[in-house]
Amino acid sequence: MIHEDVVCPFCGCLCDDIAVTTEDNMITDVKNGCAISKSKFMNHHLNLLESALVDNMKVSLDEAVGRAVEILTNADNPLIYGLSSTECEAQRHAIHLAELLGATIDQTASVCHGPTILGTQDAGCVKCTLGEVKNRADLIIYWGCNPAEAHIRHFRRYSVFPEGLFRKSKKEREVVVVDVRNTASARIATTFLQIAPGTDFETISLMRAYLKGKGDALPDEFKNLVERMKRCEFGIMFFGLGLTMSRGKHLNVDAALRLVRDLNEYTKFSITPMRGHYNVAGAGSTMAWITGYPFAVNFSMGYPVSNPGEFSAVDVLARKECDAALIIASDPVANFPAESWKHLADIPTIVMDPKVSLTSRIAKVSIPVATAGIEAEGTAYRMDGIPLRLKKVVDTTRLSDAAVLSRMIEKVRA
Amino acid sequence: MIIKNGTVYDPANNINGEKVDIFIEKGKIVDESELRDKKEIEASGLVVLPGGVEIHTHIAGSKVNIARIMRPEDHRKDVVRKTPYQRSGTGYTVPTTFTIGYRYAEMGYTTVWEAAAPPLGARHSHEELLDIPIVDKGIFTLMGSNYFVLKYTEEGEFEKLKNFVAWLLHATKGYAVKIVNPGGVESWKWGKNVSSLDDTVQNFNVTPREILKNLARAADELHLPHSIHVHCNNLGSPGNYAITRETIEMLSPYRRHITHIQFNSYAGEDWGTFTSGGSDIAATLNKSKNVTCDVGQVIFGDATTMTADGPWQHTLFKLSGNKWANSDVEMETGAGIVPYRFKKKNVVNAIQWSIGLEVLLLTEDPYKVFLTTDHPNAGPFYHYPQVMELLMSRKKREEMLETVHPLVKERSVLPSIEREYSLSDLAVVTRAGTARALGMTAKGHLGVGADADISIYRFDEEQIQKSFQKAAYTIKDGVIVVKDGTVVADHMGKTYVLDVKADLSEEERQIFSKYYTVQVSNYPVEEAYLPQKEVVTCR
Amino acid sequence: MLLNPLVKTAIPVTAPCITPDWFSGKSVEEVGNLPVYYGNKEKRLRDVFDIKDDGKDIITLGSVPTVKYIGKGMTAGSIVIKGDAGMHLGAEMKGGCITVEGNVSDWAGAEMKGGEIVVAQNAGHCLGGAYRGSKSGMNKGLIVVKGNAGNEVGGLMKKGIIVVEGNLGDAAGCSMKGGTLICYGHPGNRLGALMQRGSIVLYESPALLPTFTYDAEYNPTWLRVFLRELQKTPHRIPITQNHIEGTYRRYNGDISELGKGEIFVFHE
Amino acid sequence: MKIVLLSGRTTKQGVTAEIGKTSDDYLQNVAVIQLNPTLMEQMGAKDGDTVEVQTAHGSAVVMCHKSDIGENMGFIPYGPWANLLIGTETQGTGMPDSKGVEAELKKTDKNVESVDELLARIVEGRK
Repeated sequence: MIHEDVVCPFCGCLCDDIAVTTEDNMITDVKNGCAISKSKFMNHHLNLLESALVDNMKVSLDEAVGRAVEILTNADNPLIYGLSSTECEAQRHAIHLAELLGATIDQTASVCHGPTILGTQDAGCVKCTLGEVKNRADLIIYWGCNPAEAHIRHFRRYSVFPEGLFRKSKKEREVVVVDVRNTASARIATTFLQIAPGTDFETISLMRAYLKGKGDALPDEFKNLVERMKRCEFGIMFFGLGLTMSRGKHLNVDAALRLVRDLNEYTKFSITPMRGHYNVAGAGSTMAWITGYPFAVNFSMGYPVSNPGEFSAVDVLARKECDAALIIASDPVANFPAESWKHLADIPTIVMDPKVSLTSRIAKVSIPVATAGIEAEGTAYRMDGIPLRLKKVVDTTRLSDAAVLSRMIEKVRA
Repeated sequence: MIIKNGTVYDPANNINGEKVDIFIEKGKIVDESELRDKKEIEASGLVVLPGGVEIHTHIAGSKVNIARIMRPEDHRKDVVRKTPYQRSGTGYTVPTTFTIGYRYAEMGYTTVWEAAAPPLGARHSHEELLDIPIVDKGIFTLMGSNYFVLKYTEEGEFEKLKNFVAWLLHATKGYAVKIVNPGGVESWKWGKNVSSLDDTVQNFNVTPREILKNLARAADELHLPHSIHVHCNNLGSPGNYAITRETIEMLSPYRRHITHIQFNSYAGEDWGTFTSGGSDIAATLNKSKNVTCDVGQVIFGDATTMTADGPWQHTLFKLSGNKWANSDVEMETGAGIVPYRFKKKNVVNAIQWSIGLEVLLLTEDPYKVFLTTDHPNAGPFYHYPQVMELLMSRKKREEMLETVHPLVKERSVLPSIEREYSLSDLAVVTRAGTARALGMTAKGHLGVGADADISIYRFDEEQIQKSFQKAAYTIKDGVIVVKDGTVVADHMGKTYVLDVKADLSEEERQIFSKYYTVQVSNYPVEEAYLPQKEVVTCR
Repeated sequence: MLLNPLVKTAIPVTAPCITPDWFSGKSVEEVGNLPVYYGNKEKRLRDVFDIKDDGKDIITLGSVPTVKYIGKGMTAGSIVIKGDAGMHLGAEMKGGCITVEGNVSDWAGAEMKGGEIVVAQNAGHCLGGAYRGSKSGMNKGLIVVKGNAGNEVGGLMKKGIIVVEGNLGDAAGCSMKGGTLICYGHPGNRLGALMQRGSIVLYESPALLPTFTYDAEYNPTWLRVFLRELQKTPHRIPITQNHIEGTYRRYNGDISELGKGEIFVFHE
Repeated sequence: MKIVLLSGRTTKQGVTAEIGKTSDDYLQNVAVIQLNPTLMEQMGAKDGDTVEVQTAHGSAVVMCHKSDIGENMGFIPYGPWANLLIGTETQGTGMPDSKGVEAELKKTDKNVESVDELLARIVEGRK
């Protein structure tokens, strides 16, 4: 059986044209997807968490859920973390659970585009959907990101190569890559501008000064870039973790957001962050409409309070403030600084994941779940905020994240 | 259930302050003979009204949520604690979904319309509606700069346009055709705008006039329950009352609803000579048929402006210096968001405040003009009782006039207006009139067959605002959801959709797959997002 | 009133009730009844502190590195912390004085509108700064830190004075709109980023952002008056006669923004 | 040898993480550092040799690969090895300094730790 127009649950591109062939409830072929997408679909059944575990002993799902709820309700300051690689329905339940428990809840944006959110909270953000880029952009800038390796079909589907309403091919577009290293993406660019690590803020600030008729110190190649940015008909800047993870973080993003904002005095210019996980935008969305804040939210006082740096997962763990943790669809042991995830080994940690992860290896309770977008339906938000319906292409006896969380909520309320 | 001995105002059924008992069975208002559940609410001394029907608000979807993400400072000062019946949340100008449902219900409102959903983001709007409790709800679908609408208008293909409108309403599970700055939103995609009804849209040989006429005709011929819902061109600019008047007049004989008309009733040449065009607009409304409007009344204090009118939001960003978000949507529409504060001592803000009241008070037929604040553009919706008091009491208006910029007395006719709203008038502009304009036959009245959505107030003439802020009871679908201003039940309302059906042509599918970035099969909103829906037939 | 912490865990205690305003006129019994949060558990102040009445108006606390919001919004009176203090110390305070004998964590004096905070050792990030999304940070008052401070000191500051005798972290005075920031140690990286107005006074040479431009060298009259006034405070700020009479190099920036901010670097 | 350490995504890291985080494929693609050939020559390291990377926050032994990256830089794909080298301080943002950390590099005879060894070393004595 061939499932057409399946939404790929890997990266923020959320490509929705994947054709997945299944035979006897097994995925046998994947068309249109990139290498990572293919790997995700074809290998989704490998390295599975075979059974619910408590202290590495096999238990029933009910027992594991019961133990998890016992741990969480007894905690004085539980942490819920993850969410970006599961469906919105699960995220909404996780937020409800956090509220009932008086927990801190954070999602993976805090170690990804969290600084982008902080920048937006200061300056706002002039953005557009990816189809606007495909249809109109004649100047495309990728700054501090490497879609050739991280968002593999981004060039082809959304920006450089596709035929759009007003731009018919790559020939009608100029592509600029700014990075600290010569990446695979830089090779596609018409112009590659290399900057020294940790100088993004200075460069962008000088570009803004130059735009205001100052900023003589700006190198000529960037002066030239600013001129082209002013002259284009529809410009777009995509940026990645090169801005958010390097020194300056939210200030780097703030400067970039302001540069693009200022350019709208001259022409139409937009900016869009290259979001990593396929539903990290959804995690921010659900948290925002339920709590008002997209990440790093604390419910200990019975209402939501947010403060990145205080209630963000890396900080809560590094300061050893939480005494229990529930990790949903994420692997902080692989992705957090070692000094911060150590605390997860010291406290009772519960993991919900389809697969064995490094975090599940150190967890007290492991709960196997269905893989969202392959074995379970739900909503996911693309990097530009477009919501799409994830499909279920194979059956499983394992419950979805949403179903497990909803059982936990029932038990907490009982 | 019986609501006994209440003083009932049900203008749609010509009941004006009479003692009438109301009987409720299975969520509907019934004749006494059908009553089984004999539980009583003793309402003597209380005022009984149909549940409030909100015709225009921004409560769900991408632009609202961008505003939430962008404004943590807005939430910190207004927190809502969880209770056994209530989820927690935050305000102030952009409340969280659960808080929106509770605050509307606490005020006695039971039906609420999200007035601007981008089609490509409609799934998002519906997902948020799932987390707005108590009230019935639905969305209006943005169409004023849609590619296919522009294309068919340009080509003079009205039947194709009509079919597309039907398909888009079906695909987005929308209820009405929303038009924002027709043509201007497309032009903004190149950083431009349109400034008259006869300007040409960038890259399309069409004018705002043609777009409006075509969509108005389509909405009428499709027998949609609500007319086109129009945010006029030139919103926010001095002198724009002229284009508003022209829009109302040139759309005759089609039905049309002009939204937040206060923002489009400005006279004067520039900000220095800014003055009210409210009385002129009211005169136009008085002499026109088939037209309704809501006011978008200014509330002094914090607001968050959000609209599909991208070019206006860019202007407002430059005027205010506040943070600015813009969000353009491929093939369809756009949005802009700018925080704003309306100040009593700012002459323009003070005149804006007077205009909403002028239009509400000078328009003779209350079935033509409705109370909104275009939440959260001119202020948060839960300040409606403040406006109700000003409408019902000339004394309160005079007191307020003393506190605002003195130039209002010269540039607005508000000080000379004597009219005071009756409770019946109020019931029309917040219930009977909005329900009628929306074509919701079971809402806005208390006759047999109506939905049992009822609000009951302890009305005190001396404290009108306080009277309407917290309902003594709000009853939704026959369930007491609010008592003494507090939510006492966990209740979910329905989402309203239309029974329109249409298919895309093969050519349309090809255009779609070429220029959208999602597959056409993944575009329509799935039934999964409508667990409790009410389908309305178009006839 | 003397408060000694009873809990030794890392679980945060949220205690905005620890202010002279709340304590005023209350007995030990009543103070002990004030609500606090220990993690997500609602408790009474007496559950987390041993409270004694020493007959003084001053609130004296032991080392409380996990206690948040001490002195939040206070309008008058004094708090002394005989050790370290947790986050949000004196946030939004309007008057009175808080003295920390040890270190203070992040967001001390955030968005404060008056009063004084004196820290004997180091301060964390966002000292006198703004909460995310806010239009302005500190908006009056005085903060003196004898040791070092973290990142974003005085972010979005509008009015008031911050003195850091040690080093500054990154982006001190970022988006500053007014007020004065003085640093005697190393001024850190990206000082005054996105600065609009306000003054930063330095006694060590900074590596300035390229969006600051040299203007003039002189002895600003306002600074002379300002330093003399600051000398009169009891906080022993290391102001010398040279500092008052000497010349300063003035730089303007951030020219990517309004550019009316000033950085003064002491020269001679 | 002093370098500025960068971390980021690679296609192989993405592909192999989807097979499994405990798989050998993942280790082969994540416990690596990309270096400039000139720098490697100066260190006397060949493609596939192990090097020890040390920062203020920790150290990791990884395999080195030639790349056209700048001479003063090293690139390690996101994963547990990169995270041994990064501190927990987020300066009030929630985001640790994941890119642009200063590191010291030397050739070593030590082997690359397996996932199990890495977990055991860090978790040891904790549970």
